[in-house]
Amino acid sequence: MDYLLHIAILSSIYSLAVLGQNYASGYTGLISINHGAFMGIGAYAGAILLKWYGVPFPVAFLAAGAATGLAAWLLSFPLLKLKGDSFVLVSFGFSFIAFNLFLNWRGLTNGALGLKAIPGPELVNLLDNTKIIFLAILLALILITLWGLHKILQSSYGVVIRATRENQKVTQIAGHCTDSYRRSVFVLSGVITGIAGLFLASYISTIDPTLFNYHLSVLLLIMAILGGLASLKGSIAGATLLIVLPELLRFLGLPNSILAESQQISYGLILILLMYYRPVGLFGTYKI
Amino acid sequence: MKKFLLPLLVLSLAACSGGEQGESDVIKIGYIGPMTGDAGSYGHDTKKGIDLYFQEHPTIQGKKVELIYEDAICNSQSAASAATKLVNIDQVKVIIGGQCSSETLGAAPVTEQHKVILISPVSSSPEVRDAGDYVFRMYPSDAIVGQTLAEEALKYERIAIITESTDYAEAYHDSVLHYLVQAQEVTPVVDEIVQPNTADFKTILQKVQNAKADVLLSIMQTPVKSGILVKQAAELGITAQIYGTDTLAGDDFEQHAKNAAKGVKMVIVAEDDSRAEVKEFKKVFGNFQAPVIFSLKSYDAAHVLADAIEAVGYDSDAIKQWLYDMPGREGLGGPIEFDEYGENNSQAGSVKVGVEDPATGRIVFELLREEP
Amino acid sequence: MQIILNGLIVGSAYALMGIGFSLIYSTVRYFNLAYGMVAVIGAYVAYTLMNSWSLNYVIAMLAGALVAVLIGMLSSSILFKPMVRRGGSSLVILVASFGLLIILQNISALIWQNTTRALSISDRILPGYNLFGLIITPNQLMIGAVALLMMLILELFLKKTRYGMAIRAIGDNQELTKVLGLKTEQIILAVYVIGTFISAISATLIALEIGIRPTHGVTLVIKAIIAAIIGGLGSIRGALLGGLLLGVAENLGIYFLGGQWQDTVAFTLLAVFLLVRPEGLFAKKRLVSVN
Amino acid sequence: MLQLYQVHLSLGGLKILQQLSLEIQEGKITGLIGPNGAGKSTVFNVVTGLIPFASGSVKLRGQEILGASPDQVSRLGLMRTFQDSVILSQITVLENLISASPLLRDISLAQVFFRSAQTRQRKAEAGAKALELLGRVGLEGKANSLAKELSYGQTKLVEILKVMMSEAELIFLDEPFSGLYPEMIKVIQSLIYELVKKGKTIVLVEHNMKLIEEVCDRVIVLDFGEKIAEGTFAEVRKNKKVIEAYLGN
Repeated sequence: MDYLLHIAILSSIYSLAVLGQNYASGYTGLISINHGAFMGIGAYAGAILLKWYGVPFPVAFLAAGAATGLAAWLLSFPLLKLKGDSFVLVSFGFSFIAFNLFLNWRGLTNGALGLKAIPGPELVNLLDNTKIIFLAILLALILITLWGLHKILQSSYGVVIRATRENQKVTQIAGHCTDSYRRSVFVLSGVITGIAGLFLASYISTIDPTLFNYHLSVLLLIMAILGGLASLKGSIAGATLLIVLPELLRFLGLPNSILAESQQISYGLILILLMYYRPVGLFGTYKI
Repeated sequence: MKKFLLPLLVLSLAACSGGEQGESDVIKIGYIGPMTGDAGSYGHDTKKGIDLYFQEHPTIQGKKVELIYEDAICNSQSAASAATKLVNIDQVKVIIGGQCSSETLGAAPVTEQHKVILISPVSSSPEVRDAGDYVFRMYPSDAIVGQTLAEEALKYERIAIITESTDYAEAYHDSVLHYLVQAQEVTPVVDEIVQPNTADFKTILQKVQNAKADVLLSIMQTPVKSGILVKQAAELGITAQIYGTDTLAGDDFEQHAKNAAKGVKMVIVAEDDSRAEVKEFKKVFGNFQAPVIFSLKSYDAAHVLADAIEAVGYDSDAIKQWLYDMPGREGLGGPIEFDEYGENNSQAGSVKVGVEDPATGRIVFELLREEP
Repeated sequence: MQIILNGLIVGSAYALMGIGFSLIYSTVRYFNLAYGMVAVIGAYVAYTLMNSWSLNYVIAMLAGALVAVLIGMLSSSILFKPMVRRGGSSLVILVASFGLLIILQNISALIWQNTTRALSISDRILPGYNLFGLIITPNQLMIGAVALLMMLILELFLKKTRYGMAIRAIGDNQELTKVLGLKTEQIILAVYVIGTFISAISATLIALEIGIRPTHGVTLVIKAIIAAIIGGLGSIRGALLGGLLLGVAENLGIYFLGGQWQDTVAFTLLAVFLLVRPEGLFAKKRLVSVN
Repeated sequence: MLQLYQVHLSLGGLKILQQLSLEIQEGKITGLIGPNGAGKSTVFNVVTGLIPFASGSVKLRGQEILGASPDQVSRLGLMRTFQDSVILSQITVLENLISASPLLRDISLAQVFFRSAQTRQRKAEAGAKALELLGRVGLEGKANSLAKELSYGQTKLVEILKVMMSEAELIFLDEPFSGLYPEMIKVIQSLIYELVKKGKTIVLVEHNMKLIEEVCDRVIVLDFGEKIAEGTFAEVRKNKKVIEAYLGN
């Protein structure tokens, strides 16, 4: 039973992160491979406050969102000047820079040693089995995010950001300052992903920089594309599938030596087949 | 929403059917380690050490031993997943595991919560010390071994240190620096950090050259990094005496360093080659991908665990108490005695030096005979 | 000064990667991230040839490059060309090429394990030569010499031969060349051959210094992209200068800021260029394109 | 309404616009004609801010707009169509239209959540107007299908409807009739007349001389980025330089 809860919690954390990723990449065309870094920033901001300053969880929650939002806001200035391929590549570059910062800013992040024993939300200890409450909080958070994103995307704001996704120049000609829309989308998507990072940190209670290197950013993008760009339930489906799939592989008893490599090769294959046959993914409505 | 519940349901069916084995006929022991990825060679050797023990002693209290291996790719999140699976699905009470310190630290919260013994053969980071009272480890903490390296370095005037920014190397570096600066008020002339993935040391070695250091400590995560460092140092004609740590030896090191490895020293928790059973173990084991000590320690971990279960049965609290009270004993990998933190610090590091083996012309590391 | 020399040597290898990348990009107009991994496989093949058949380094390097060319052409005709024909946008192809990178990386991890394989010119480690105070190691000599040679050959090829001019023409305007009846299919294949050949050579050169690992595929393609973008996408001279600049900047960063900031320096250099001069050093300014 | 004074644009030695000065009177339809490559579309791109590196002065109702960003120019009441009719393909036709409506401008996240009734109401209003326009041209059936499913002619039509949605005062039409068969041209012509009836000013770039004669009050002729003639279609038709420019120099 605990194992199921464990997988459900991991799936919800990644679903939340992929919702953030999809809000930027699927709905606004900002195909960014750096949301893994945002998860890292949220995780470290929250973990440092929780562990060393013993702040209550809600304060760390706000701090994680604020720190990631600020990072997204700062990054948006160089990034939003770019379009298409160069945008993707520079965002990929940022995930390397962020990884280096986590690794080398020893004073703040304790470097490669990582942070240990990060406390979880206080509510969790009401029941002896802490996982149930943890999952409840996460599901509530996902529902709120879904409601919020749905409301935004159905509103005229949603129409404008999808218009900027299609063609920035035409939307500017129609009288919208596309850069300010793209910036606010990028910041909000960063905040959502950062908060998912905080929950990951407080759930597995020990983090180190290798958790947030470029592999995570690539995984989040694959989840968004597999689930379907510009689709909220697609984001959740994509995240859950790519969390449950590797755990299932544990039961198949593949010879361990080729387990991780074959898992990675299947990711690569998924990507190619998707891009070839069904770029919109499972539930997507937008083809990059 | 209902679409993604389906896979979860399927999973639970698979899970429940496997779980309900009674106390009866099998003793299950879990294993968590890096089967693949960069640290794959460590996982391979420690797994083989455990297999070797249970091939020789297949049963405990007359019951068959079942080993369940889980890959954690040297990553705390997968270690947590592996531990959760072992504890909840396979309902193991004992896990040998966490080779990389990040794995042990990732699995510890799960095993602590379910009161499952976690005994790690080779995690050496000082952070593991207070990871939990069900957590034990066979390998002395870097804080102890680091001291031996620092003492060796103090024989020289101008000390240079190059460290790779990984969990093992940085922890080791901190204990060496701590001992040098606090205990001996000696500050190194060069103290540089390098990135984990690239390995071009020439520019940093230039700093070592300019600082005219006469001893260079190479604290790296994998043998290959030290190998490249030694090669480039030789090319730049650096005369400083190079010291490595226990991760220096390994066939990767030899491939890169080749003849430049002559005279390179390293501080390692060494097995005593002279003992007959160690030689016998090496013969049976075959070729080593990682330092020999790693497989010896995992063999010892299996041995200690088997004795504990034999003595007090398959109950984690009883095993925990037995391990704490266990009198000191001599394992293949060296003396074993657990202090109140579950640490086995009864073994200091010893120094080995690279000497040219006349027969093969290859460089082999032997214990420095004359004690300093 | 020694630092700048180190930087120029490594930079020449980055430049080679960047030139190959820029050449391919200027004709096919999409980013192929698997480019770096194909090059590393070339280095692995060279390694295997040297160890199992004890070929000498240069021959093994060339053979390895030929194998890489084969893989490059295969990937282009099996994966990328059909996708272009189906109207896949450059982003779709970028993501698919990332999938190919992951596959090739893990296949080479299965074949050659996840350790770092050593590649060296001689069995013994020879101390470097001392040229008026600057130390240059045998590896550096080999890298610099071969890189220079490759650049000269390429320059001659592009300037003098018919194919060379066609490639430069297609670089400037794809539709124009279709109109002129030049067979673009053949030219794209030729560019893939040249680009991949150069990249495999450069990967085998870099391997002398840092060995071969499956994860180098990603780092090499990133260095190639940075060199190409700084120099101005599609311009060969730009990629050359971009590569050298990248090599020197990285080494200066290592010396003054510390080794751990190497990647950060590389990416900050890229970000600065994209802010100050997005079209790079040599590319031409283009009129606005609406879509 | 719109004055261009000494507007000059050169790119790498190639002179695209040479000291161009011209004036567009309010409430009239002005034709902008000239052989291919005369710089007609470039004038549109410079005025609407898509090309920022031109020199000289461009005044809209006396206010300098050279160098302003496309959305700032658009907010001053200027809207355009594109020569190769760029449509927002992966959103619905209705969304294409309402994205051009001033009612959807400057919506912030705060307004979406805290004044959601007001934003919903403005979106509904824009939606209603869009449906009404689509109804007039018989396209209301396509309202909720993706814009990429429209035919070439329908896309051209939707672009004109977008201009009407924007309630812009000054409208640039870049070859609205090219590649269409007669009935579709009639429909677009009626829409243009409707715009003029509402007092809009229109600048039309078109190659079909019969339409120019029929539709435009005044005509300006460009050749190699220079103004070579101006006046009514009849006057311009007789001008020697114009004939020379068209019939080949």
